Amino acid sequence: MNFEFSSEQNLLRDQAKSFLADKSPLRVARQVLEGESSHDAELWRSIAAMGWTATTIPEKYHGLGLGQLELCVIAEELGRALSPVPFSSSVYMATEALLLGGSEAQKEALLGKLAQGEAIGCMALAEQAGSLSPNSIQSTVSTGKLTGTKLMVADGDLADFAVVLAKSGDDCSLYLVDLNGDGVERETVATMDPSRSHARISFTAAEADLLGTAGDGFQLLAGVLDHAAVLYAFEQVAGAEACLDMAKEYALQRYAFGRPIASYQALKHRMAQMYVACVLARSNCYYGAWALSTRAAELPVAAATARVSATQAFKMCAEENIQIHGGMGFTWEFDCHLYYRRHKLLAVNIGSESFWKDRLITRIEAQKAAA
Amino acid sequence: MNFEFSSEQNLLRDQAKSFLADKSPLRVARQVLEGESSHDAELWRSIAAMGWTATTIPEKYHGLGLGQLELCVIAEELGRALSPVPFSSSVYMATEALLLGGSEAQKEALLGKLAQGEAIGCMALAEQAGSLSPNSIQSTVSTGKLTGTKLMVADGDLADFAVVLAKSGDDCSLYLVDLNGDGVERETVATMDPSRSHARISFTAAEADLLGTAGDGFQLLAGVLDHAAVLYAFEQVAGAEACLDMAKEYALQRYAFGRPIASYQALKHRMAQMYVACVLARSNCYYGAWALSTRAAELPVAAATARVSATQAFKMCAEENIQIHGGMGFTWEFDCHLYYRRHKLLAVNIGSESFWKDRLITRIEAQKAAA
Amino acid sequence: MDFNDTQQEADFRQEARRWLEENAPKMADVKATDPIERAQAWQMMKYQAGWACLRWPKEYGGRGASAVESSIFSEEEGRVSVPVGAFTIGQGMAAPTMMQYASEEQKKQYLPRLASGEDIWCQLFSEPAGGSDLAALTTRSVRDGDDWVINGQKIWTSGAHYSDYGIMVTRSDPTVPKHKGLTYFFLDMKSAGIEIKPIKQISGDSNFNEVYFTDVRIPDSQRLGKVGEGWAVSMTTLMNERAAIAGGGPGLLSFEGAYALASELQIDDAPATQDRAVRNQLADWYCKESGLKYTFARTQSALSRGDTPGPENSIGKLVSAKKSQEIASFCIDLMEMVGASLSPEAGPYGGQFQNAYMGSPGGRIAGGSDEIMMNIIAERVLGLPQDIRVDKEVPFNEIPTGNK
Amino acid sequence: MDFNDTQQEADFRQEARRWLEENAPKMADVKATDPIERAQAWQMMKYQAGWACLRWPKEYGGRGASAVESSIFSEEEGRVSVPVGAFTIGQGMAAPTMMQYASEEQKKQYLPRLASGEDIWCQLFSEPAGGSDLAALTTRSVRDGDDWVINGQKIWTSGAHYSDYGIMVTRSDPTVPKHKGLTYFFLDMKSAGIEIKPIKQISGDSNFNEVYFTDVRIPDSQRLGKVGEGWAVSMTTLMNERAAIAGGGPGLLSFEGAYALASELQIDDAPATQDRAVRNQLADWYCKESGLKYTFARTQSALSRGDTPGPENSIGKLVSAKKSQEIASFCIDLMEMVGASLSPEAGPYGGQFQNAYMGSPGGRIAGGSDEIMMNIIAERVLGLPQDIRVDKEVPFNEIPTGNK
Repeated sequence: MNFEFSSEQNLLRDQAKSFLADKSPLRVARQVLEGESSHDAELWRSIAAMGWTATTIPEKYHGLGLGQLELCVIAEELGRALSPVPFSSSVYMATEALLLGGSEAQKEALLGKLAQGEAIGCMALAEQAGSLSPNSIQSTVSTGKLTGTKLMVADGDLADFAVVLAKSGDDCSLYLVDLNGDGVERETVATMDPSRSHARISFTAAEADLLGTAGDGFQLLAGVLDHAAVLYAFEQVAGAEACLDMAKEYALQRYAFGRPIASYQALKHRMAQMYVACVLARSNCYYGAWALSTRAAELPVAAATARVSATQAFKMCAEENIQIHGGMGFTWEFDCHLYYRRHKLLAVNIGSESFWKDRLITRIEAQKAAA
Repeated sequence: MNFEFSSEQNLLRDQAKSFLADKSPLRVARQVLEGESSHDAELWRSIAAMGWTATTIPEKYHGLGLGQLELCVIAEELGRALSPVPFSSSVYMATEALLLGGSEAQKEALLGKLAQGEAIGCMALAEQAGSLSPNSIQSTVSTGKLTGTKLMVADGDLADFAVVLAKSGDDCSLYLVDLNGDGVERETVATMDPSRSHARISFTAAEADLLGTAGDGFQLLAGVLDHAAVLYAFEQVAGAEACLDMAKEYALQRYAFGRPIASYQALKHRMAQMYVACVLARSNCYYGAWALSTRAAELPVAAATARVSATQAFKMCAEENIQIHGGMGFTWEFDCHLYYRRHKLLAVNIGSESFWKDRLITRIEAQKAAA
Repeated sequence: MDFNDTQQEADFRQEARRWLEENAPKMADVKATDPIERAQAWQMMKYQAGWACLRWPKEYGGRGASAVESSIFSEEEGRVSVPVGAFTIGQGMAAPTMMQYASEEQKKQYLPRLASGEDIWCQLFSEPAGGSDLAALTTRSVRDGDDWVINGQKIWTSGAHYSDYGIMVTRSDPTVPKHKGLTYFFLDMKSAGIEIKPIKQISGDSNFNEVYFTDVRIPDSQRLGKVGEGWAVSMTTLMNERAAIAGGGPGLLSFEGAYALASELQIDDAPATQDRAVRNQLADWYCKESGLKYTFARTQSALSRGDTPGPENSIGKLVSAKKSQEIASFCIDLMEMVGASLSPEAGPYGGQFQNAYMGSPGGRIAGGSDEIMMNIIAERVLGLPQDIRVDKEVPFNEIPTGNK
Repeated sequence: MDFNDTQQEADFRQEARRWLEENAPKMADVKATDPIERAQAWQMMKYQAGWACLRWPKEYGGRGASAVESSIFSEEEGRVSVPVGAFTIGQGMAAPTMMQYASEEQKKQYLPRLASGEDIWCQLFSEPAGGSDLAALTTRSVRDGDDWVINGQKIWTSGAHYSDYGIMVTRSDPTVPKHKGLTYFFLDMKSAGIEIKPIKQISGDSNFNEVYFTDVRIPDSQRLGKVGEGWAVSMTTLMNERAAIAGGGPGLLSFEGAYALASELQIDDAPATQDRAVRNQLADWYCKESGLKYTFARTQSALSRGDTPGPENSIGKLVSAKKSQEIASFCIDLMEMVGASLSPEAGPYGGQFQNAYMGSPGGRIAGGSDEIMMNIIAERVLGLPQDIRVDKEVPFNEIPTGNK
């Protein structure tokens, strides 16, 4: 039994932590939040230079060929730092989509650039509010040309290509689309968390290259989302812990009625519950990481479990962190809102807690049926 | 605006309170709980002598012809006292079923006896665990004879007649059945709250007299349950308040670490939340009472609202009352468990919180559709 | 038990309604566009017709009406479209304090102008290190001849930049126990030495200010209550803080708002309102709102009977604030992958629930945090003991304050 | 990151499994029917083969094994059907205290008999007025020659009536502050003057006792630790209280139990497992159980590395106890109108969830209430300050105790 990260992985964590403490303190997220830029381009270059974008890409495609556990370690630290970079879109999802479904030619063409951080990929999925289903997809590909509009594409305004969910006849498939090509219009949209950029993208007869097997779009997407779910969960649990730390520090130094507010039972018990939520979520994340790294049959269950648990923990901790800070907590000047915004962004943009809960039960049922 | 009980009704409340303090202190409920008898027959006779069983029965049927508000007042005090009598079955439900659906002959035959407490009625509905629906009903009536088995019939072992939900062909209807007649076998069943008696009743070609219109069973039942829901809610809110009072008294006199445990914020805030739940539930009960007494079109919504709110309040207060009592709270000797048992009994035996929540939304939707 | 007025109430309601229906439309003729000016114009109309500050004595600009009449007028006023706001603190908190502590001359001078809306007042109580512990304030007042000289900082002051006057509590003696060294004043907000800075909230709005005092002079004649008895005067002010039971009516963050959204969105290709989990959650909020609504009705009945409603009113804010945050969060979740968008094209009510979610933490803190509300219920309603207080008998300047 | 044993661990597991598979079936030959006697028989088998109390030194009846080996053996033992129980307090709490405080002679005398299961021990700490405040105990010990004379009452003692020995903390000096006047002993439970009364719980079961002491004599040689230092000794005992992380495995009050029930019941003529509200709730419990399971795995990894797991273990009981109550309540609700029946005919698992609901409040209180668990997490894990203590410096007999 060795249900923890190895010493090499922990070393990587220490490196990541000190790298991000230097290059991505919270004010970097705040600068993007308050400014006009879609991300911190310099930070992105440094991250690529560290090789993080190449982590899970096989060496034959000029990647590092490391395991998923290394990626989990990086995800956790990026989540804690709220780093304003397109890492999740490009690495957790676009890269994984190519690894799972890409043809040799597609891999050759893109993985090397993704590894170097030279190309940025993104996912273009939803077209309307509500749950994602074949019926909700209006975008169509016909004779290799995509037409349709995608909403809330994370990093869509800075990405080089998108993995797009679209229909051809009644079939839903994923397609690779060059976002710098013809027939692509993008517009940055306002979101709850401007430290991470999102776009509306309209495609008008844009070149679309089928990824994976025709008609398997939702199935391939499920694989990508499972992968992303575990990595998002690491970002979320680190965010949750950062909130608990902030709340604790503040409560220890803030006095009311002659004693630190941290000595009041209402706040102590609140923080104890935040801690419990963080521990449960972290342990479920490790389960997800293990499943991811071993491509275990339990992955679909483990990913959903980690995702639900981490979403719950981050929600509780981000909301209660503000509450524990009192009036100061809802000022722009304090950092509480950076995590509050990020928690809600992460809570929805690969599907809500309720969506993943339903998915979890569906998968447990599939396991039971198979057993 | 006069959203409160009148001074006459409050006088009735004071009378009821002092009557029950005398005749039905908690040890009376405990005696039935710990003993063999199905109810306190002497208490039942005294209650009938007070005229409570006759409250809403019109004078022409030898009742008092008082309003529903008077019945609400009585329900509240019976709920607080946990009185071990078949009042809810006989008065809230069987009497109401007759008033709503009974023919003149049926009313003549039974209402006078019900008013005097000479006859006790009950409802025989469920045949299996899970939600009540036409599909869940196997009991059938053919040529006036009922065959089937009903579970968890409240007061079924002591009642004189039952209002039975059964099928004739595909139609569900309510029937009046004499429980002392032929073809009726009853067996007292063990329940979580033995201070209120329940029976399993098997009917074998027992005489069954149609109540209301054939095929309207579920609709008539809905009316009876709405009526019962408001009165149950009064019992529940009074139970909840009794738990809060017990918890408060105990916490004020019990010391830990040199101070009353009532001074610890964790318990103070818990009790504040119990109080909030009680206030919300009580206000919703008043809304239900108003709707009941004026036979307002809002009754279906108001009844469900009162029921949900009161179920929530009683659950929280009964559970947390034990928790606040600590070790003493889960001893047989303390009275906490009397309310804990009763809360769970009342929470399910006219349908669960979740059932009533769904019904509430259905009814709000009907209102919206009608508007 | 009924929702109907007594005959007397009905007559009053009739009269109020008639006046409102005749006069509210006149607001269309008011040229001003600034919301404060429009509110002032409407307030002046009411004042001139005897419908302002109904419960105040007539000589101070009121009508000498009963609590129930006042509440009937508010209800009726709520039915017509007129600009409100800006007067809550002045009329609701400053005025009752003035009535109790100011000289007759001052009352005659200031109260009618408060009633007419000519003057707007703000409240200067909270301080950065204070929070829930109001009496921990450190803004100093030092007597100098006929004046007091004020130095320090207040925070969370709504409307400081457009207010004419302020009510303020200060520390006149830091060497005696906390609650004994306070002195209370009212002051001209245009006095020299006052600097006002808006506070940006996480929602991006700025509804509050920081107010800095540097050698600001207040004449001793503007002191309310005795020197060192400012705490008692503050309590008068705060007792009048409207412990409003937010009814959770047809607004966005209500059952209706959430139901409307859910009926426009799909879960697994069916309307979200058919989803049992959604229905369960909606029912929960409906019951809470209904409970608050009828608690309010019970309070009104008590008023009608002449009783004073007690601190049980504090349940309103406690329940509503948390519910609002839950509804906002839930509705964003219903929008799924586009839920974080502020853009209208991303779905019904684009951005509204999202902005409301950013505003909602404020509701759980401003005007008494959830925790303070629960303390109030526990102590004042249920009669449970106060927590242990280590700061009660100690000289104020010896109370531990940590680093900040 | 993997779930596999190291080679050494795998070898040990293999050896343990082989012994268990050979020996567990021999329990079929044991004639005794009393569960305690059966547990003793199995314990003796383990003892004789060197598989009892694995981490204890060999000279006291153990095996001198590592924490991880001990945990592997427990896991393997969990896979075979053998009687357990009755030894938790003796082996888990009394023995470590004896090892630290008893004389060498006493250790040689008592520990092997604890390891073999011949002797059963109980713990006499809690008192009626104590509750969470263990040190408030009032059972008096008075020195009399070579003995101490004990008078008072203990409560919540599991197994008092079948125990041979007990560990006990008493108040030897009520005139000094609370924690300073305690003295700790072990004693023969058959001593004269001990009266044992079972406590009936709300579930109807009697798992605990009240134990009354009237002039019970204990030789001073059975004192553990110095006079007045009983608190420190108690801490040793309690540190060893198994802060077990209840994994919420395949039991009744678990995701699996609730899922199984839901799949047999209908809501609106469809299996309850298709109801989204039910699914949401089930998923929540699954995630909690999974979280506890893998927290346990992380703890095991720490053990495996040689680290001592910290107080973060206390999350297990806190999460499981509340979850158990919720599951029981929820499942009863799923049964709808027949939910309160204890009869098997009323539905699947007839009566089981109902009885479990009656037992569940105990889980939130026994072994440290929810509130104490949260205090422990807040103070020992997060490092937040203790609440204000008014009872620390005061002589014990001057601490306020209210009416009881």
